[in-house]
Amino acid sequence: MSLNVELPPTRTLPPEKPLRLLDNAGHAVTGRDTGGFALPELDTLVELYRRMVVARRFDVQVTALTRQGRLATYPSALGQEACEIGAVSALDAEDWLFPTYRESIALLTRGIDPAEILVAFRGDWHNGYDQRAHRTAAQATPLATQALHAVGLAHAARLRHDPIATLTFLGDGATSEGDAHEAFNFAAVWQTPTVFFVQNNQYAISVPLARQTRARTLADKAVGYGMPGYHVDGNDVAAVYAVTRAAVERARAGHGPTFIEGVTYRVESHTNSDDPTRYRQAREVEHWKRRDPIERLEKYLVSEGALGDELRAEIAEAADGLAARTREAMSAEPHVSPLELFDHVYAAPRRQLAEQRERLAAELEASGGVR
Amino acid sequence: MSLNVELPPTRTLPPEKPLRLLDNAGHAVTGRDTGGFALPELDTLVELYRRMVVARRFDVQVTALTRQGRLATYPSALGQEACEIGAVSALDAEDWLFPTYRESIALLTRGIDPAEILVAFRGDWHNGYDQRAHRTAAQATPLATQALHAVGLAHAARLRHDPIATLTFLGDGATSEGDAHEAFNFAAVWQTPTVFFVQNNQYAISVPLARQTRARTLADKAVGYGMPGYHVDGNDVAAVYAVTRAAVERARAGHGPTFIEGVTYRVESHTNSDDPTRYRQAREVEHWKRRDPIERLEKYLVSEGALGDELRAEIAEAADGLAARTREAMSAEPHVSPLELFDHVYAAPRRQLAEQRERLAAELEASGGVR
Amino acid sequence: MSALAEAAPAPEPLAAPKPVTMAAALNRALRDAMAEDDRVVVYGEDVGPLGGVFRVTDGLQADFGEERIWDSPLAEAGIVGTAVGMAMYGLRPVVEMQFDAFSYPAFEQIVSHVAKMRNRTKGRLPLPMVIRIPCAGAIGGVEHHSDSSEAYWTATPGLTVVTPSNPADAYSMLREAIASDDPVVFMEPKSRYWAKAELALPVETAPMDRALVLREGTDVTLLAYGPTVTTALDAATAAAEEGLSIEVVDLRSLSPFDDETVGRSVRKTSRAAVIHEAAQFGGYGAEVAARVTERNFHWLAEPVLRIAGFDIPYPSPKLEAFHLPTADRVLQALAAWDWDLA
Amino acid sequence: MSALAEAAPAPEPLAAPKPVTMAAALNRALRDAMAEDDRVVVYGEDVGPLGGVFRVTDGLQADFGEERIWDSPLAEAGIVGTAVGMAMYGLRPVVEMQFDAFSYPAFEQIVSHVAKMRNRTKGRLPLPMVIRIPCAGAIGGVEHHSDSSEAYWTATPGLTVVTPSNPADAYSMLREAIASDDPVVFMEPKSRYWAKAELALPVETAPMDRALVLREGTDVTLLAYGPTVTTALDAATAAAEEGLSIEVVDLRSLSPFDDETVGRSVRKTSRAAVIHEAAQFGGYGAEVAARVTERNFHWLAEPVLRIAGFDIPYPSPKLEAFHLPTADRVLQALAAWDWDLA
Ligand SMILES: Cc1ncc(C[n+]2csc(CCOP(=O)(O)OP(=O)(O)O)c2C)c(N)n1
Ligand SMILES: Cc1ncc(C[n+]2csc(CCOP(=O)(O)OP(=O)(O)O)c2C)c(N)n1
Ligand SMILES: [Mg+2]
Ligand SMILES: [Mg+2]
Repeated sequence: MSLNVELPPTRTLPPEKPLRLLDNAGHAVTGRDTGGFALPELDTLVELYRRMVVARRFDVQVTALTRQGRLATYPSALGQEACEIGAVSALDAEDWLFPTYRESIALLTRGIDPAEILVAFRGDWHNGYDQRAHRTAAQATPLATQALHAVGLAHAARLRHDPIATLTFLGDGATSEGDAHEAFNFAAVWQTPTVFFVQNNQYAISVPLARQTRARTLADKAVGYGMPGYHVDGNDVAAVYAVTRAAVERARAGHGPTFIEGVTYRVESHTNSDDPTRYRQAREVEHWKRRDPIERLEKYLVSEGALGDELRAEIAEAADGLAARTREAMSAEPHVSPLELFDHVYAAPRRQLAEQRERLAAELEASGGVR
Repeated sequence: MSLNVELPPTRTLPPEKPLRLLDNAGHAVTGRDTGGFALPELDTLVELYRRMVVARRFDVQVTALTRQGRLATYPSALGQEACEIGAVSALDAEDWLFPTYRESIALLTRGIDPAEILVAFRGDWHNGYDQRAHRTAAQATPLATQALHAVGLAHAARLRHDPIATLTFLGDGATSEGDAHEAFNFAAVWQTPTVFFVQNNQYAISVPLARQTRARTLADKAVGYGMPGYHVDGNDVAAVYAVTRAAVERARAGHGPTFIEGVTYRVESHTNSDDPTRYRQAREVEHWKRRDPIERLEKYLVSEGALGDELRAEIAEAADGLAARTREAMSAEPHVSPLELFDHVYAAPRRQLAEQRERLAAELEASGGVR
Repeated sequence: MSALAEAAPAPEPLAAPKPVTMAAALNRALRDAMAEDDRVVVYGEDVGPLGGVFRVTDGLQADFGEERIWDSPLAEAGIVGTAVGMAMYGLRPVVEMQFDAFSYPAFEQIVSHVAKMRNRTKGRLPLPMVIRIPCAGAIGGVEHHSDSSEAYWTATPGLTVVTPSNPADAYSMLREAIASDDPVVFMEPKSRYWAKAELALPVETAPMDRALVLREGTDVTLLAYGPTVTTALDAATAAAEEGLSIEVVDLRSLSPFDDETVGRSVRKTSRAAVIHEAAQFGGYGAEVAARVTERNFHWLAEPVLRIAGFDIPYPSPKLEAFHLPTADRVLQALAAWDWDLA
Repeated sequence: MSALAEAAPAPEPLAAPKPVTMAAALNRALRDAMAEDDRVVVYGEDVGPLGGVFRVTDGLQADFGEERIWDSPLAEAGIVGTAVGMAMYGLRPVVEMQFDAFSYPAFEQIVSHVAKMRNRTKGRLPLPMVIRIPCAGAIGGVEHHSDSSEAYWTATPGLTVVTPSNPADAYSMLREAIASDDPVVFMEPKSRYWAKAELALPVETAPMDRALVLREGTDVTLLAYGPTVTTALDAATAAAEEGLSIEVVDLRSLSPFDDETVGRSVRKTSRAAVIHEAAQFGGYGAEVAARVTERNFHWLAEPVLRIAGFDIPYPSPKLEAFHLPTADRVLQALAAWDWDLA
């Protein structure tokens, strides 16, 4: 799964038409619009398809569980599978991922256990997986802040001569934050091995892209940092994968950061507590549903004879299995232990926390552990 | 003093060669490098020359006074006169200016009294002039923060249907701050009548431009905000004036913000307490001194017969007069009244401040007013 | 509040009392302020068509248009920084930070400019603006959605910091904050947004710089604000059953602090405690305890107690109940005093 | 401090005592830490060839090269945010904020990430890093160069906040801060950078979480930190001439607070005052006063006094002398107590 595309010199603007390798009808694109990138091999595409189907099943399942009150909140990535799965699949195990709240399905692809991913959204603790083991930071909530972490970690790896890359996701809205700018700039000046993957899903909660930027494409920003920028059809997993993979390899080879904008759409509400009917038309949602990233790849694979009934059934079974495991995990009583509140605040023990811990312990004892 | 240049569409990058109307030998430039801008009229250039000479005299005088201990600190603008005077001269009286600590000479050109400008640097109070009367904000210290004020005020004026522009200066270093990014973006999205004038004087204190950005030009950033960007020879006051004037008119006409980078050099130390020998070569300073903005215009004016001995003497006299007035003002004992410390914290009176004021008053009475 | 009192009559001055949530009261306050004063503009993230994530600006854009209330780009320093410029020009911006923790990117603008502009310019440039912050926790929010940020603002000279605990105050104090020539950090307790009171709006309660005795008592003074006022009232009710008479003071204004009202209560009861959600260490309760003690030391039978969150980052939803001060915990804390000494 | 004690021998272990400024001691601490531990990297604005605006990093780039110490772009959130990433990878970044007020753009990174990462990840991702902040005033600096920001950091659970008052502590505490597995906000009093002490470096003083009694006394405990320690010592000397015996405690660690050392002193003297430059309202002194009172109420003859800056933005150079607590003002404040009651 390796690609070798020469990335263009830095002082050019990306074409306004998003780069794509598969069109919405599932046909392979040739010529200019491919930006010199080649369609990934068929087995890569099948694997991407499998991951997307499983991811969507998971996403839909978690949304349902959230509606049932099993989770405190859940930001769905429905419709954004090509970006999330395509980009993350371009990473190797030793690369680091810096996700946001939106990227639960990317974490799944990264091999993290569903129950561990959902610890945060269920409200058991702020984060539930082992960052180091998975080389995946906690899902960030304060927008754009994680992009700087991605740059810092990449620079540290570089100082250590470890040839790894870091990839951070950002939303279209998050690009407006000062931290995004500082991250782009630090990465470019330090030439850190970092890939900025901006999922332009058209909205920041209720605020549409036009109120977020006047740039023709978000990828136009890259040139202002002296960094290559790609404007990619974010519902074409082949393009997302190919471009991200090239960027990751470029990063690892010491050629610095890359900015990728994936143009996609948030089909679901922002989170379960959002009401998108207040700010967008059903028509618009329908329009985007017709550009579904999974269907697009499916059409191609079918036309290539790479997706038969057997494989389809196998994938469906895997997806159902995951959904069932997720349901199960979410119906088990969560493990929360109140006294752990004091355990991870400082490395150095603090008397004042020990005192407070004792107070809570006494309270719990008196009340039988409930509040 | 009005120009009418059609500004280019937003999605282009500025030429890498800075736009200039006068070359370093004082010859008028023709052809491509002028970007379609015309050399200002001769009387305009003479006035710009006069302002620059006076400004430099002031700057040199204040640096000398600071060395003598008359001021707490002074950030000199020596060598940057073309940017500061050229840009500010493009404003009308009703436009608002948002300067930094570096722009004392711009304030002078704006008609603010030297003694009032220097209140802050002498340490008498944080600011000494009437912002509203001069339509000039206090000189900002926290980098890039004032750019947002300039955008906000511009937007307010627009909401009020007042056809004014705002201009904010920024340093090359300040462009790295998150606030700069947010200001550029808000201005572009809201289409506020704002001109961002970045004085790229090659250093942020000791840090050279190459450690600040990897962009080929700072003006490259503009396209990422969907705003026109100009890369201008900042030691050519004719170019600075012409481009800024066009941007100001564009702003007033409701066509939104413009980004201008003036390429110049900070000839003096960062402030009097800086030691530039630690981080740059005398050779480099000499190189830039040979590209002096005043000498360049002088050569042109002389070659055009617009600068004779009489005018020269008259300008020198004006400059000397100003320097003398400045010396005088700085040798007078400053007016500071300790009890005023409590007067301007809140509009609504606070008992706790009244109590503290009384305590200080009693102390002062006991000590005869000294500490 | 004289400016407010003189203001044009509000749309429905003679409405009969009906149940009004704090969110609705705030919405009405914005609406009335916008109607009466065209210098008032409202912006922030999602305040337009969505009406804010807490619906405080619901319907306002439909009624006032995009020139009076609009969605800004997603950048808090940008929001506050542009508001500084707007206020300099004479507008009265009311901006929303979506949650306490999302005001932090605006920290520099708030501390270095909003708080200081009047001082810097010797009063020549007042900065009338309101920064609305849905504050504190107890809403089952994931990380960063339940911080208490008041200690940061109250430690900053130049800011006025107020917080209502009920719909009537929410209306009246927000009107007063908008009418103020000083910048005001207006903290809205998220957990109280949907609590109702019988109310006929508009209403004018006490001036926003005054603390109010909400329940009289003789043995203990409980000082609370924002979300903990209910906790204090609940504790007082429970204590009454056990024969302990608790006076509950709603501080309302965190900066300035109403030394007079609080001092009067404390000198009467000789025992005081302050309750807040934020961590105890360095929290606003420290200022309350310190100044109440300073000014009333010889009237105090016991040290001023602080009943607060633990000294830990705000916990996840499943654990917040263990962290937050409850009426029970308040009563337990009071029991620690040596009551025989009284 | 065991890691430090076991560390490789420093370059000149047997140096004879000589006058060392705090700036030089800090420089040496960075140098020794960098020499001993290649995970230590230093960056910020102007820390490279210039050696920092206060020369604390003087010469380090020449000796350690650009891979260990370098100038970053000018963006404080960027500096702290990238340091978070570096610490996640196992480095030990030491970053410099040029002045307190210029740490404010990094506020969100510090409060929402530096302080919380360990907690968020249940200890799986410790964040060993040091944020150096040249702090406070009294240097004739123009606006924004003399803020005191400690109240913001101490109100934030998850941060360790320390401040040395002299060159020996500066060395020892900075070494300990760098060796710590917790993120440390290290506040360096600007006005003390050039004050000298006779010192042979390296030196190991008391652990950084302990307060130290610098001068013994029986009548009053003065609690000071950073720049006000000298003020307290001066006040004690002056008071001694008038027969008043003042004990001076250098808090050193602002978070955690050394309740034990302070409590012992206060119970002995029964009178305490805390001195700081920052405004009194909401300042760190509130926490000191509140907790000292809480824990020692029945030993106190008088309320804990706070001798602090006025509740105003830090003034301009010509006026700062009127704002800052001086030894005289300390003595005057103590006189307000009713000494007959003792
Ligand atoms: C600093 C900060 N400000 C505000 C928020 C509240 N908030 C959470 S998600 C969101 C919208 C983000 O939009 P975008 O970046 O486009 O990402 P998306 O949710 O569309 O994936 C906002 C405003 C936040 N989390 N952090
Ligand atoms: C937010 C902030 N960080 C740091 C500083 C300290 N500082 C003052 S001037 C300066 C360099 C600014 O460089 P540049 O923007 O290029 O402007 P110049 O001084 O060259 O005019 C620095 C780092 C500051 N004033 N504000
Ligand atoms: Mg989005
Ligand atoms: Mg510069």
